[in-house]
Amino acid sequence: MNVEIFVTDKAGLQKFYEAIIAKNETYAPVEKFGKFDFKHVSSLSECDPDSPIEKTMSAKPLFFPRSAKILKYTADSSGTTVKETDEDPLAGKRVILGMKHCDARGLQVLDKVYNWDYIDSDYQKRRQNTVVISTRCDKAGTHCFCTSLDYDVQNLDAMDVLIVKGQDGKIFIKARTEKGEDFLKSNPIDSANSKQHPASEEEMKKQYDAFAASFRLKMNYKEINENLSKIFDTPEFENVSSNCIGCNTCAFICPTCHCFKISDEKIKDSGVRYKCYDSCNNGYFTLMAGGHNPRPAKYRRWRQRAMHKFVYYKERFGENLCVGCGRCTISCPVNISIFEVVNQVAKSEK
Amino acid sequence: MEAVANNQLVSIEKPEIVAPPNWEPVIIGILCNWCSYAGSDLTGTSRIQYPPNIRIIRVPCSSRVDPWFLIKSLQTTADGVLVSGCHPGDCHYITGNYFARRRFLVTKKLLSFVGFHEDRVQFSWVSAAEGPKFAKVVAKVTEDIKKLGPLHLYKKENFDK
Amino acid sequence: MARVGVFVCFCGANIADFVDVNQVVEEVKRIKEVKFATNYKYMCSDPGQQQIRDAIIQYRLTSVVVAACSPRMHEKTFRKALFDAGMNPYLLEIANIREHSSWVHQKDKKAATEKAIDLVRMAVAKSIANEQLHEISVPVTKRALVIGGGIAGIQAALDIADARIPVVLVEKSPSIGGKMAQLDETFPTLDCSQCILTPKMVDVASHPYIELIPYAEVLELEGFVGNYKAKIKKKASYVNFKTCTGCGACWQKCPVKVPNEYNMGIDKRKAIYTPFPQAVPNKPVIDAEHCNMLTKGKCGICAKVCEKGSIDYKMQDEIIEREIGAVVVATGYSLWDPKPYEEYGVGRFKDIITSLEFERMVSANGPTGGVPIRPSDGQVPKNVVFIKCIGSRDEAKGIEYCSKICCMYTTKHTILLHHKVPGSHSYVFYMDIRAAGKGYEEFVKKAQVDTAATYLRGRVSKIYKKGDKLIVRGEDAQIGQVVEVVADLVVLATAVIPNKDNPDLARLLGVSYDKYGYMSEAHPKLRPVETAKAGIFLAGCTQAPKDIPDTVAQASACAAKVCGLFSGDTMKKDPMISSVNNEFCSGCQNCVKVCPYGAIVTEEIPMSRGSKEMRTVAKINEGVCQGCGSCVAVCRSMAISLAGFSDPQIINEIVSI
Amino acid sequence: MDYTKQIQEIVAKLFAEDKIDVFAGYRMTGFDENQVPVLIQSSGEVSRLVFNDKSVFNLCNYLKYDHTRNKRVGLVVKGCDSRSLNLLLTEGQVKRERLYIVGIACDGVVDEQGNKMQNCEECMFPDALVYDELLGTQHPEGKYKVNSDIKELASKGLVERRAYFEEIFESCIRCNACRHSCPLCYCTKCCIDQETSKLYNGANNTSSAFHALMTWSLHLAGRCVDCRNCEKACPSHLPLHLLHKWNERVIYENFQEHLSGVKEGDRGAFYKYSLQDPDDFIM
Repeated sequence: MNVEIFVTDKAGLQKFYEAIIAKNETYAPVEKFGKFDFKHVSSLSECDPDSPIEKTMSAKPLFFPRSAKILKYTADSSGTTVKETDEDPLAGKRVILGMKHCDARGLQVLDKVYNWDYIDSDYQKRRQNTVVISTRCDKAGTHCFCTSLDYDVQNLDAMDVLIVKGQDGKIFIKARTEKGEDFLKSNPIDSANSKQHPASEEEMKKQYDAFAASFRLKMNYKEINENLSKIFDTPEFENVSSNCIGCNTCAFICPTCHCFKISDEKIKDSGVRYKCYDSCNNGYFTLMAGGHNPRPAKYRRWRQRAMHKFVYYKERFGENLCVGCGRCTISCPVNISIFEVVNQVAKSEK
Repeated sequence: MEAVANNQLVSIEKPEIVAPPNWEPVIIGILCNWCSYAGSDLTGTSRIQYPPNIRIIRVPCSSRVDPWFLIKSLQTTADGVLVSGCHPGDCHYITGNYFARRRFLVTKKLLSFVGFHEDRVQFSWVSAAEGPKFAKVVAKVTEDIKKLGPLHLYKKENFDK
Repeated sequence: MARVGVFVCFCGANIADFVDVNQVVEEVKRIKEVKFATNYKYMCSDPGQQQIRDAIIQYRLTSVVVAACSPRMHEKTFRKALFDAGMNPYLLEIANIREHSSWVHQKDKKAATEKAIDLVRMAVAKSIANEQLHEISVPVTKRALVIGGGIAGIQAALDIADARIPVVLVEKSPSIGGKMAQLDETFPTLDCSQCILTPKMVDVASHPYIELIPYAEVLELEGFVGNYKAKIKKKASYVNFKTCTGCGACWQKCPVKVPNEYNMGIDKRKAIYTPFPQAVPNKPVIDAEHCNMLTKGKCGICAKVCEKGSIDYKMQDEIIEREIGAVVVATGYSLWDPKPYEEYGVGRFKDIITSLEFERMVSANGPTGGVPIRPSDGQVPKNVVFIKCIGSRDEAKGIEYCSKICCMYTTKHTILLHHKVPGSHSYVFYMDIRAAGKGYEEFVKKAQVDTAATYLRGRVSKIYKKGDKLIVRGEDAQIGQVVEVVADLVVLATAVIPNKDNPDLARLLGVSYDKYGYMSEAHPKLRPVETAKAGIFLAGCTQAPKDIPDTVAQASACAAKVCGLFSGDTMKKDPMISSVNNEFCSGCQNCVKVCPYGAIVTEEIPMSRGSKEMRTVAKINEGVCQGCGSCVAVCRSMAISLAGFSDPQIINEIVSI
Repeated sequence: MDYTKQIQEIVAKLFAEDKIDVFAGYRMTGFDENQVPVLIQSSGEVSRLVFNDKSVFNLCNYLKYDHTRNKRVGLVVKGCDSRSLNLLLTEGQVKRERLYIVGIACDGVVDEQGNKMQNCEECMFPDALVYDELLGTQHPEGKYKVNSDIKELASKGLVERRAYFEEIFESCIRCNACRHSCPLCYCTKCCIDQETSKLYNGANNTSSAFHALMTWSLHLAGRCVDCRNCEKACPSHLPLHLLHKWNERVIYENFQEHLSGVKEGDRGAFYKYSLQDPDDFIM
């Protein structure tokens, strides 16, 4: 596909954003209590599409909300009636600004899960109606390792429009999908000074190289994939998880964790059924109705998490579940790093 | 804001919410069995009239009242809650109301701190002999909560109208 | 799936006139769980109850809601109806639509009906979470402890023992008998106190079911109804009661003289003594405070004269334990010290005495041989002034209440004076004459005629001395003038007050007491014998001032209560109490701190099934728990549940409005 | 404030004398100046231990998990940590004889940016109150000060406060990290876990967050020791200390200056009462 690359400057990007926000239902990182979360915005001043990765929650909740209504029901003497829920607030046409590449990769992962044995129609609808505008980070966060994983950070299908901030204040905007192209047509960049700038691809590559060079962490994922699958019973899992306090935060803020539970809230004679986040780090995650719990110990739950990210998912879908965003490490109250853990375990003897 | 000009009731916590016409608050009254419930029975036997907004729940002792109940009430059905027990020293269970009193104060203050008007939760000591007092307490609580307007904070799905 | 039946009562017109009962039925029929709803004129009547019983069977109901009057009124009635239909009685819920709706919203039928519907909805929702409960049976130790050996304790002990239930009778002093043993003749019949009391005392000593422990005190009471354990301190008597024959040689020879408490200090007793000749047990004890041998190590005469060698100066206090099932507290009363009446010269004038001192003097076995004398000169008084309400009904100096017995015994004293001192004359200053009781008013009337005593209604303002006479100045309110009476002797009818150690004993027993120090009954009218603590009963002046007939009646009532409690091998208890779910309990023990009855203890259980590691959890003693729910509200992990008022039940009520 | 050397020596000795099975301390993250709690099982790992003003996490949290249960544990406690330890001892969660406590007379710790933590500025008990061995020089006991955030918020109007807290409850993602990181939330089953609670059936939405956080803060009222583990754990950076400090103030001012965990045996404010407690708010 021969795609146009638009080049603009900071002011142009600003105007581009403003126009988008004015014209579309737009979601972008909004700062609250020092942390950016994707919220509906009505002006550019409310949000910061260039929010730093360390302080930004993933965009996952816009597609897989922390809590979503599945259905409503009433129960009276005439019987139980299931009703449609209110309109899904996330299903309409919308644009997301400032999504990180790792989140975009996360969406690709979720796409596979929710399009697998059961098609999650709500999720699909949200995906289809959303234009993802993803901005490449300037430099790596402390715990980032996305560049050394099994995906090409520069080319992600979930990004409809890619924004790269090159040198000399040049900003490159590129549609990556048809949806993105259509979007750019209806939301033109007005200060675009040239089209199909010959050196654009190269300059974008240059930015990427500089970006990739800023990484502190580099993961040899092949070795990890291979070793982890062999050492299920290593006692090292107990060591690495010893200071875990079992708080579930890692799963709640992870862009790819997709486990959920069903929660009913019945009050009086009507009720709502919700689909809510759950976490495999939760001791009750695997508790069965009969009382048996196959993962009663903390290290087993940690093992599940590590193995799912680097072994199980790969076995089924051929890629790693972890996108290397480092959010779990940042949010962990005791700073357990998934990077450290898997490396340490992978090195251990069986 | 137009509605306010017409002297319509607004929620004190959220002035943008206007009470529907003929709005009547729902008040949950949690009464201890030995004093206040008996007192409310006496109000009945004495045919003393009071506003009909209160719905009464019987508990053995005011110390049975978990702050949970107040939070749950405010999040679902109630616009206000009244908890009533025996006068200090008169507790059928000797010391129950002393423990309850501490919890009530902290709960009331915490709710008011996070944005509920103080009068949303109220407490009283009503003895089994104080039928008239019970009627007065209910009348006051009802009047107070009518002034505060409907409660629309953190309501559960079915209750946020 | 819950199947609830709703029964709405008209209560004649009481409910139906102000609440649209048909609308209530129609509305509640729409609730999913309600499988049957009806209304009826009088649900509590037999046909009404029959409807409930029939519907339970016909509609296979799992719980029943009756919308009627207060549960405090008819809960028991309807529970029984459920039971008769083969249903667990605790699956009943009552919606109080009479006291809480129809009677209090009589001007607004629409609002009253709406409220009634809500109340029924709440009851339906609660009933869905109701659980089947079963009365709890607690094993019973069939032995009673009676504290105090006055007439109340004696009567209670004898009545219980006659029902072949073992009794432990603990008396603080060396002999039983109490205050009644100090009296001469008793109103209103003037029969001799000793003549009616001493046979009973002897019966106590010889009764096969009574273990009499004199000269002892209760130190500790732990456990709960039916299962108490009492620690009793037997004070050292220094006399071996087993070998002592009560011959009296010891106290006849004892050289130490001490004021005699039995005779109000009017005469002396010895350091080794029996309190009075008819004492039971009739064995002497040594007063360790005054005995030369015990204080100075010199003397030993009693040991020398005792042929049986029963004197043991090395005897120590002994602590014994008894397992018991119920306690009767009959510790009696004290008399108020009239010292605050300074204007009467109390303490300064010897010839002002108290009624009990007068009683001892006129007593046939008293220190003066039954003739009253003036303490100052030993002369027999001719003009005696009796002043009533000394301390009683006096908020300023004494206590607020009426001591109840003073009117009657003062009347009796005028008669006794009239009999014992020919030519004497009584003057009685009084506020009111309270003579409510069988034969009391007649007694007072007859005494006034027979003795020709002068009754002066009014307070005495001052007593002063003139020569060897006392001048009593007071007001005669009936003529509205100040009067002065020349008296040889003044007798003060001092108030009845609780024993000083009553509050201590109450705390030790876990019983509440009022502001004066009297122990509190569970209900002033309907449960005047029980205390709020199950298995502890009150007899006599421990609870409030009483005369002998009332005391005996209450003592017998206590006995009936104890016998009722012990009528089976186990007792039945209301099942609405707390229980701990071990799985949830984290063992913080905060519930232990808030339980007013000490009903929560801890136990060690294995960490998991088969595990050797142990953890601590709370455990509720079913026998002690009274079901207040304090522990439930402080349990953060919701491990404790209160049957009948569980969290799901209450939350169901809250959300169903 | 740097006791790295002393602590390493103490721990080496403890392992050598076989007095403990595990030691809870801090180690460097390995890539920046911040620290991570670490559980050390043998003397070989002692050199990893550090302690300085970046040692923030309240290690008493580790006393409640399986891996230290029934083991002999050594740990480092600062003043605030020792108050939570006192409560754990009082509430029967740990046995004193199983602990070896290295107390610190704390000069205050700093956050990731190097600023002194707010709770350290207002600290009343900087020195460990329970210990086997105390490092550092003791400080005089501080005076009770009302938290500055509380003062500011309390002076605001009702609507303003409501709006501020609505944002907090809206931003809560219901991950329960606050509860898990709290040393005093040791219940085996929590009342705000849907899986275990008889009553709590909450979606991860705002009303549930309100319910859960309110219940949680009331369960900690009169117990919270202001170590701020919860706040540091919150992935949404919510100012959770507001709820606790407010309760602390209400309790301090109304219930005979109650402060939690100051001595062993002293329970939370809700498990005792006084006849002098305020009664004027009750009709």
